[in-house]
Amino acid sequence: MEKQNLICLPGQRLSLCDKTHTSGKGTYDRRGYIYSNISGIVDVVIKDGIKILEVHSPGLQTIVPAQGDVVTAQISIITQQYCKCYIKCIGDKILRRHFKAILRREDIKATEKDKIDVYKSFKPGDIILARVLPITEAHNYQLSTAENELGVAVAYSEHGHPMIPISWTEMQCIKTYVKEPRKVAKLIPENIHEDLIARLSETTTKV
Amino acid sequence: MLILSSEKTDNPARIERTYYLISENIRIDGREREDYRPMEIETDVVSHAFGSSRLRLANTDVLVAVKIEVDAPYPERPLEGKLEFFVDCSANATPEFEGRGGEELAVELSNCLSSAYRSEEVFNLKKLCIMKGRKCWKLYVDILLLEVGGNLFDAVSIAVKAALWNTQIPKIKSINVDGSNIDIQVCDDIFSCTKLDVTGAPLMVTVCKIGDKCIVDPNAAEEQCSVGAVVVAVSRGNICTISQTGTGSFHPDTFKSCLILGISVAQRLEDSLTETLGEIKANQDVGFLK
Amino acid sequence: MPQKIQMRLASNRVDTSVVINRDIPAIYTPGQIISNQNEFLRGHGTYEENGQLKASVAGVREKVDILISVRPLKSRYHGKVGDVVVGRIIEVQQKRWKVNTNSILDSVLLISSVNLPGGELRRRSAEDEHMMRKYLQEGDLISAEVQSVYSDGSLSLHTRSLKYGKLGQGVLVKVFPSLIKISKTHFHNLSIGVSLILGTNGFIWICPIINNTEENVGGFVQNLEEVVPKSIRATMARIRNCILALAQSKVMLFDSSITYAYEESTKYTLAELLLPEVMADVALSTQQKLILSETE
Amino acid sequence: MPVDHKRINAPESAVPYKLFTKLNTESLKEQYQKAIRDGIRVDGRKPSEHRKIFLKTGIVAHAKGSAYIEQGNTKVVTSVFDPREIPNRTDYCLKGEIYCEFKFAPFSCPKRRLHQQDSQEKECSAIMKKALEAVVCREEFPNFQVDVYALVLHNDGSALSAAVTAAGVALASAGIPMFDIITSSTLAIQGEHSLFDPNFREELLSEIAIEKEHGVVILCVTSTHQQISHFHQTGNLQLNTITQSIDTLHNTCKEIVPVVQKCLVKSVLSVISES
Amino acid sequence: MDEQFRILHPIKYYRDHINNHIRPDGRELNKFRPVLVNIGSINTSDGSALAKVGDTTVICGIKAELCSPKVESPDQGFLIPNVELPPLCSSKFKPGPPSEEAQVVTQLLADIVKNSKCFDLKQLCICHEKLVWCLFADLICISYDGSLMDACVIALMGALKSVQLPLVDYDPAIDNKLVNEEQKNFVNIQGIPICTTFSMFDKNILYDPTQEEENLSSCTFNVVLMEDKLCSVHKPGGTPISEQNLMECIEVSKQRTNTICELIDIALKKNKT
Repeated sequence: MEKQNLICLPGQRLSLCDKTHTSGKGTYDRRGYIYSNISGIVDVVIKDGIKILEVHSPGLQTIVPAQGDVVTAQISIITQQYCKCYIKCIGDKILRRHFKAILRREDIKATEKDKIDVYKSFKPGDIILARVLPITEAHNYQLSTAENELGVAVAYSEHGHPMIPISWTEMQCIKTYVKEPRKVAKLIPENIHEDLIARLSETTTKV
Repeated sequence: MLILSSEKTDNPARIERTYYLISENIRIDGREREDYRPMEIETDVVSHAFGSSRLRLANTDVLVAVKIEVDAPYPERPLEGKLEFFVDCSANATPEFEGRGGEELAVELSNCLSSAYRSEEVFNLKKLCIMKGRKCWKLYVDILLLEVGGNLFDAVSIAVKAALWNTQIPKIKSINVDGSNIDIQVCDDIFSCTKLDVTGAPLMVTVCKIGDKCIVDPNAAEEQCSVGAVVVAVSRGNICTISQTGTGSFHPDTFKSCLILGISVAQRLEDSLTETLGEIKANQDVGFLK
Repeated sequence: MPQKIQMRLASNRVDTSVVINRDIPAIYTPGQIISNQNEFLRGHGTYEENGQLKASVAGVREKVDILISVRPLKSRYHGKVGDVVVGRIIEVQQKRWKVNTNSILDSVLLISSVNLPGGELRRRSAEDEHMMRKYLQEGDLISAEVQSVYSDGSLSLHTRSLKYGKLGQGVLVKVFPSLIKISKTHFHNLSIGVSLILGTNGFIWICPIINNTEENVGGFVQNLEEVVPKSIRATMARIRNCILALAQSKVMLFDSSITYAYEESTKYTLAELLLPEVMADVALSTQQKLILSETE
Repeated sequence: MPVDHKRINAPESAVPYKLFTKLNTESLKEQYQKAIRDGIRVDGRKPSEHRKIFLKTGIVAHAKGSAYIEQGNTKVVTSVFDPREIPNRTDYCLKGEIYCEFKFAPFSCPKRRLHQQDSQEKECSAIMKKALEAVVCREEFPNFQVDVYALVLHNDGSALSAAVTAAGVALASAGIPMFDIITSSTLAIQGEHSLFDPNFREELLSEIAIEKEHGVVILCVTSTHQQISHFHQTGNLQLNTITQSIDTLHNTCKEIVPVVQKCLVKSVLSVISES
Repeated sequence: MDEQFRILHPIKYYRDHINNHIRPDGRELNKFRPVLVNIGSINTSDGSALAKVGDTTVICGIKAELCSPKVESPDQGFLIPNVELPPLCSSKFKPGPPSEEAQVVTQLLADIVKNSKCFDLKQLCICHEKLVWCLFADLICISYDGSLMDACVIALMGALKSVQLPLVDYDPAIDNKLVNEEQKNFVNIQGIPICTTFSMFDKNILYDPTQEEENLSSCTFNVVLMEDKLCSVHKPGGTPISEQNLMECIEVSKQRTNTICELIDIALKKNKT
């Protein structure tokens, strides 16, 4: 077996927990040792001379959104005060079960907060990138798009055609050339796969 | 709409929990680990029941009533009577029981009781048989939690034992069998009743793990701070049921010491209960609303 | 050798009342006529029927000029501005915490009413809002002062003083709010090495005396590792049991009544203090001592 | 009883035909002696011998994790799903919850089981929940609950133990963070006989007081940290018997661990080869 | 990346695949998933079978009990099929009483057995007006991935084929029953109905759809055949299908029916040995 394919199981002791070894993702420490949390492959990340032990699960990980995560969500309902959406991916990890989230009016943009209009920022069905705010209520994640890199990633026009961004606040339908207002995200590869956007935005050839 | 302040039991924060951890053998109310709080007991409190008792252990208050009916035995156990436990978690006891909140606890309690009373060595159901395969006595033990202040399992088991001790089973005068009809005549004389044999009736002791120490008779706050507890049901020095409550885990050695502690405390409880029940004079007129 | 388990019959119950030759004020019951005259102002706990004023709760009559009200014997805490309270955080919300203070409605502690770590003069940023659970989370106990009372009767608290803030290791005892005697200070450092906060809301906090107040910045610093020595634990347990004994016999709680009770209790062991007759005895002798000291 | 409109109902008078077979006239003692003769049990095992375990993951296609266990004739399917909101719960909780549902299939036991959960099944669900709570890192998913379901297809004794072991495997294969691997084992005691991993009949006979000492003991243990995550006992036993059975059951549980590990490694390898 | 696309825009994802005449699981549009049948592995039941159609798994156990017949049909016994879709099999189902889907499938299954006349209830009669057999056929879905009906019918028929009933001596005069477990007889099955499910996606017909395909399609329907004869077509709403399409589906089902019947026979023989 190759060295990087070291398989471990929950509860397996990985190493001593000392100044040079700390526990990272997928591990925990107890009584001076580092143990694995999940079944997966051991990974050692060296940072500032400290070995961080991590375990990565090869399949779908069971994760829930946490404060600070960038998530991909789909807008479902919009009102004057907020819009409701479903979180579908956390980073590049997809979720089997979608989590309810809410994006308040004042969290849409970082500037000119009093001029924000929810209806001019999103439409139901839009796919957005957003950051998870601290969790104050159980069952309801709060999101924020108040960053340049966050906002609408993929949207379709009224007629169901894909739109492309033309400014920070507008997107244009590639078929009808109708412009619609949106809180547009400046996409950076770190947050979303370029191919994905390309595939979502291309028109389907009807059969 | 006004949202009223909740009265739910306190959930102490981590810092407070730290204080509850007992490194020294002294608990927040000054007791040592094996000490029990004083309690108050009375029997014959429900006049229309065949037997009843009420127990108050600090803030925990339990009322038990026993009802008797004639029933047909289970086809697979023709020689035995029936014993059924029902726990009612009244919302009066704690707001957490509102709606279906107490259901889980009620099921846990009644399951624990019925499994503790299941063995013939503990409680002989054959004594409740009237006629083999046809008729038997069925005892309904109804347990009502009036107030919850910790250590429910112990309190309930003591109250149940006292109620069964107090239970009077009518004597049978005659049995007439006519085909599939059975006619049972019960003695009219209220004094000619038989008492149940409850010497083997189990007492349950909750041994609670706080930090790495074990205590008995936890109060509500101590229960909140504990990661888990072992409930040991003891009958005549033997263990008839062990169950765990809470979410924690035990090292096998800790677990064994819990069992030893449980048995010794159960013996002390048994002694006190026998002594106290012995003090009861017949026809004493005491109501718990006194 | 473990103690014998105390089990008694209800017929042998101990009488816990300690009233000695004192004027007991008239107690009104709901529906009882308080006044037949028309000259009155209807206060709390009363209602008007056929020109008569009647009590709607069981309690004692209080009269201020022509305003007549009945103060219930047993009630939740009704806060007044300036009261010292002890409360438990039950919910973390946006910009505020919900606190259980034994009132009818949950009290609130706004993030703007607390001293955040890093000194008093600090602007509260959006970051702080996001860090709220780091400062105080569900289950934490705080001491605070009532800042204002909202129109619905719920309280707004503040901890903007060094003596208020998060509480550390110690024991919480709950009694009826009416048993707490209002006095100049509700913070007491007893000479026996125990510190007391008598919350006007009936929540009493008992903890070891904290020596260095310098470190205590707004009460967000806690020492989890510190082990309370056995002798202090014993004293704290004794104080707790004494307070409960006094509360059971309805003796007012304030620094001297608690100190007297502590002195009286020393003839018993700690565990004995849980017995009803011992509790009644401690309460009774405390009451006598109090009367003596009053007459002196 | 109210009519169940959501199922097809059978006539109410239906009774199992087993009630009308020739009566077994043997006393319970004789029956027990038949079950274990000269230290050999009906299925040819020694008293301390565990049945062979077959474990497989991934049999429920759309579950997050699943496991199927075969322990002799006992067959149990378990499945685990993604964390979801805790129903009827609005206050914040720092630790996630585990919801367990243990069910016997209607045809799994000699007597037909009903569709609704009965009290035994509820008790088993509660035991499973407690056993698993101690091994799952619940603080990793605050405010959520993870659903664990166990369905017994064929009950030939020790079904609860099999379900706990399988549920542990299902949780691990679902990628739910866990402190440890959990295994469980059952012991049936009657007098001087202690039968490991009892079958249905042995389990049934040990519930009845034939000798003074009798009972059924279930132990769930975590493998690395060697902690008892749940212990359950019924019957009437002496302290000594119980402490001994803890030790012996602990060893049996340890013997199951390699089977579980093998199965989990296999499932990790299969996922790697897929991707 | 592919998986992300699938979750964000499933319809488009499918359309892209279908346009290339291939389904996401690698099948062509007109291919069935493998079928697996296992009979008689649960000996606490009087007859049992497990059917796997792709990733859909259904297990059926039959338990026989004795009861008195209905007054209006004194010479008929009972066959009570109930399909259970427990939360165990898919996140789609929640704990509690049977879901709507479970009720529909149960009723459909009962109708198929009744209308195809594959099982004669008269053979369950022991004593006219007095005593009959009641067969409880409980079907439990263990893994749910579309085409549930296909698996249910196979499991039920497989289990029925393996049912053996003991002889009963009945004395109506004193209502005395004696069951002789030593002598057991198989029940008679007149034929094996087989169900085949199809889905419509855009204008394509997908054979044996998975759960995801069923959800995305505009209509799902199934065809039941017994030995080359059409028993029923069940098409609950959705977009209309052309007669030509339907005929094509029936034709395909015919071929599949024969292979599945063979599978059941093989499984049965395996069980007997």
